[in-house]
Amino acid sequence: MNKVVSGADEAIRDIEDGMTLMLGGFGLCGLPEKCIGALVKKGVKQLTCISNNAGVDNFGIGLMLQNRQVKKMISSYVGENAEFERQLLSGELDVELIPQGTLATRCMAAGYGMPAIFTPAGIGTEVAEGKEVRNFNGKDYLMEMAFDADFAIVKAWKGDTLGNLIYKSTARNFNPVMAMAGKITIAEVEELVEPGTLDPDHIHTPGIYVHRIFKGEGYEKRIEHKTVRQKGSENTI
Amino acid sequence: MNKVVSGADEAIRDIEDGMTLMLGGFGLCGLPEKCIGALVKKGVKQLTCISNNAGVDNFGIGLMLQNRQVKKMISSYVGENAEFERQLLSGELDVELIPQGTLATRCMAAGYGMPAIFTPAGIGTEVAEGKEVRNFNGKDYLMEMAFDADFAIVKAWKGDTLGNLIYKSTARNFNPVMAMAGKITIAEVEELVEPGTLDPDHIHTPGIYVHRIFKGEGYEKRIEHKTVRQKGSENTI
Amino acid sequence: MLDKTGIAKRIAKEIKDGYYVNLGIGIPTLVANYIPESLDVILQSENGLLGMGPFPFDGEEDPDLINAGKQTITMLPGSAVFDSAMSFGMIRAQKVHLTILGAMEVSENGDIANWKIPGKMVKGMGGAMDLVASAQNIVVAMQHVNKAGESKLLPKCTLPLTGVNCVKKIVTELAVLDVLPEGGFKLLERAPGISVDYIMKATAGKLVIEGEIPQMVL
Amino acid sequence: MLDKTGIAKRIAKEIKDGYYVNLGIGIPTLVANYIPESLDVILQSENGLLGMGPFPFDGEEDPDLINAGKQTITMLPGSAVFDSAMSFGMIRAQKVHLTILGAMEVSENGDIANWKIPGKMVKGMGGAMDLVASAQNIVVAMQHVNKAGESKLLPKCTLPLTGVNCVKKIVTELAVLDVLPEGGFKLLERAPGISVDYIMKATAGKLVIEGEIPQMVL
Repeated sequence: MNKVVSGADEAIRDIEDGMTLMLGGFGLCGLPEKCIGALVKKGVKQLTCISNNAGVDNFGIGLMLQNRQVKKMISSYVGENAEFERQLLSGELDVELIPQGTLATRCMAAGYGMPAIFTPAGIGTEVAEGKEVRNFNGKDYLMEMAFDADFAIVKAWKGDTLGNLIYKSTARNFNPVMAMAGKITIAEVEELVEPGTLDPDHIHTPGIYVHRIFKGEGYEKRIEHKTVRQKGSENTI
Repeated sequence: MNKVVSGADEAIRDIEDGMTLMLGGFGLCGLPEKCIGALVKKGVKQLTCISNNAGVDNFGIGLMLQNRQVKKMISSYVGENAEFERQLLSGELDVELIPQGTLATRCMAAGYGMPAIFTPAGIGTEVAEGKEVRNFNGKDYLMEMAFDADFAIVKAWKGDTLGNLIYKSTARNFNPVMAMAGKITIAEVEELVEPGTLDPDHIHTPGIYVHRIFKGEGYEKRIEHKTVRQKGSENTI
Repeated sequence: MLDKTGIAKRIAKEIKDGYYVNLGIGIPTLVANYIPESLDVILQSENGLLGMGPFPFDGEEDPDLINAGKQTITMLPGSAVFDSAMSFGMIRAQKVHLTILGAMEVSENGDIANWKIPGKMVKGMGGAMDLVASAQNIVVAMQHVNKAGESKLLPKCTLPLTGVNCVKKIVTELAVLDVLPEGGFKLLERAPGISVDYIMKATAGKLVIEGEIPQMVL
Repeated sequence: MLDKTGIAKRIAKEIKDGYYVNLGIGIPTLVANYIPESLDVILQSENGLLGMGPFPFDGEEDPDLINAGKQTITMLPGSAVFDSAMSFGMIRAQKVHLTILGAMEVSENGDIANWKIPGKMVKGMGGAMDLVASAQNIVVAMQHVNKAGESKLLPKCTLPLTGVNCVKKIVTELAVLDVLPEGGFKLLERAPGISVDYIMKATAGKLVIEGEIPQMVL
């Protein structure tokens, strides 16, 4: 059960031009920083990236966009990225915007071996165009297909050498559902431990879903919108 | 957020004749013992019970069967119960046998607001009779409907007063998916703690799914098949 | 005429004890400041958290703990973290009692448009389409008229829709209105100092006025 | 002719390093005893566990820790627990490399019947229909003939089916056979002391014999 690789470069060694990748994270939170760095270094191109967001100009998937590696983004929200906007308007980049819950559930469907799901999200909107609508119990639902990704790349807090993963706080987000959904799943973790160290009841992603794992060094964990309150402030938000 | 009730009797106070209940547990493991006891005491009848198994003659749902409270069982395996067999053969009891994964996923579908799911389980068998078959990517799937249960009754290890639940070991089984699926969800726990005691990253069932919670006293946790090995034995199983 | 704070204060009155609430970005986020402490209310953040607390004190922010607006936040005791699929699962299954979000336009049959303006860069719908298609109870926080002075409460939305037949209530700088099941905006309350006549002129969709319209109490 | 232990030993040879394996009740459970220690193999129990270990020592059994056969078990280091929906999710998504289960009948096109005998009390299919409909690689452990001496390897199953076109390999007390994609049981190995002729007589379905058939090595 040799899942441990030396680092991001080895983990992504066989990702090739034109492949479809899932990348975990919400905004800049819970991003697989190290694998994104390795993908930029490798320079692999024409990628389709399924990720809730597209990073910012100089962090996250934004780095791959600046390097012109992305052919298509499948996301729910992409609004923080000037280079993204430039490439989209110039026609260099294709984008498919889908509701966030649909994005998450299409990942889960792949991981659960369900070819399609029904969701009310997008009924009566342009998202429904060309899709099958079906009424159950008086309510309309869209049929949406499970994703089909060559690789899923996720970031966890702790992992063991068998691939079991534990996420921290809201850095969990899309990572568990994408981890289930890749034909090959790569996990980068802050702490890599021996089997038996993690409590079996605390595992979020069972190792069966994870094919490669490595410990990333020196996570930057950039904050997109630092918001704080003053001590003694009446308002909480 | 007053979810704490005094005990099983109060928790099930408004369960009425003819209702549909989900009951967690696999075999006798992770069963809501206390609520089953209260249901037997209350004597509510004509119930439809969705549960993976039907208990044994003198424990679990078997107690409700002996008390003639069950009109219909929806289960995947019911083979450990002589009274069950007697009632079934005499026509007193109706049973719907469905594949275990279909059972679990129809619960999850209800909890996830998905009216139907697709599964290959049962294709080409009598389980498929009368159901819609649909081909995706060259493989046939059955469309199966989300369950619709009046109450879900689950057993957890620890819970807090906001309804957050943590299960222990394989006593988890169907409990989390049923907890999500009830119109009203009742949780019985071995330890009931204050909010802030449980690590938010360790919660299996978020409190939003749980409407009533209480601490059960003196769990019997009967073992169905005690299997042990001898020290020094070569065979592990 | 209410300012943003006033709109947030008025919406806070829609929240009842024991509610699970999802707050959108913008004015809805401000609502959290005005929920009475006597109420037990739990905020859901659709990136995967129940029990969202206030912003952290400076220096205590955690990059792994953000809300759906990507702001650093805190967790209250009794919080639970989950993945994005479960988060939208509980939204679709209507476990969230109240959803508060902004809008560009609302139509008199409850359609909402809040994600896309043709000709402008589209940022995406995020979780808005899931929320409006699923929620039992949707309150919209919005300006009654746009910067050009045109009503945003319309017979029919002109912008691409986010969802149909979903908005139940609207709170603007001028008024509180219900969207009637049979169509039409039913005027419930006036903002302090605002006349019914003023609201009529600012409302392009069908406005239903019955009896005396009280002034809001904030 | 093999006994149950012999069948389990032979099936153990189908397991490769790095495999996740689901073992059914009966002979399949015994297979766990014969997996070489040099192989890293993880057992899945469909009630929600990866990393199933041996039975506990007497007095160390935990009522909260059982396998799909409801037997008390242990967990090995690196185990993970999950709910029933995820368990069958990973089965449907073909993350489990090998499924070993028993059967009453197998047909020459790979159909399997193992859950119901008309006229007898039906206990239920448990997880068998999910497993056979989903698994990439299914090995059946069964007796070649029933107690009446009739073959259980048939042109067509007579009992209600559990799944269709799914069995890849069969190990019996007499032989190892592949189910050919185009139909037919291809004889691969003979049990010690069993002749090809004996196997032919015990097999009602189409038997494909090519060249010399080696004797099993256990």
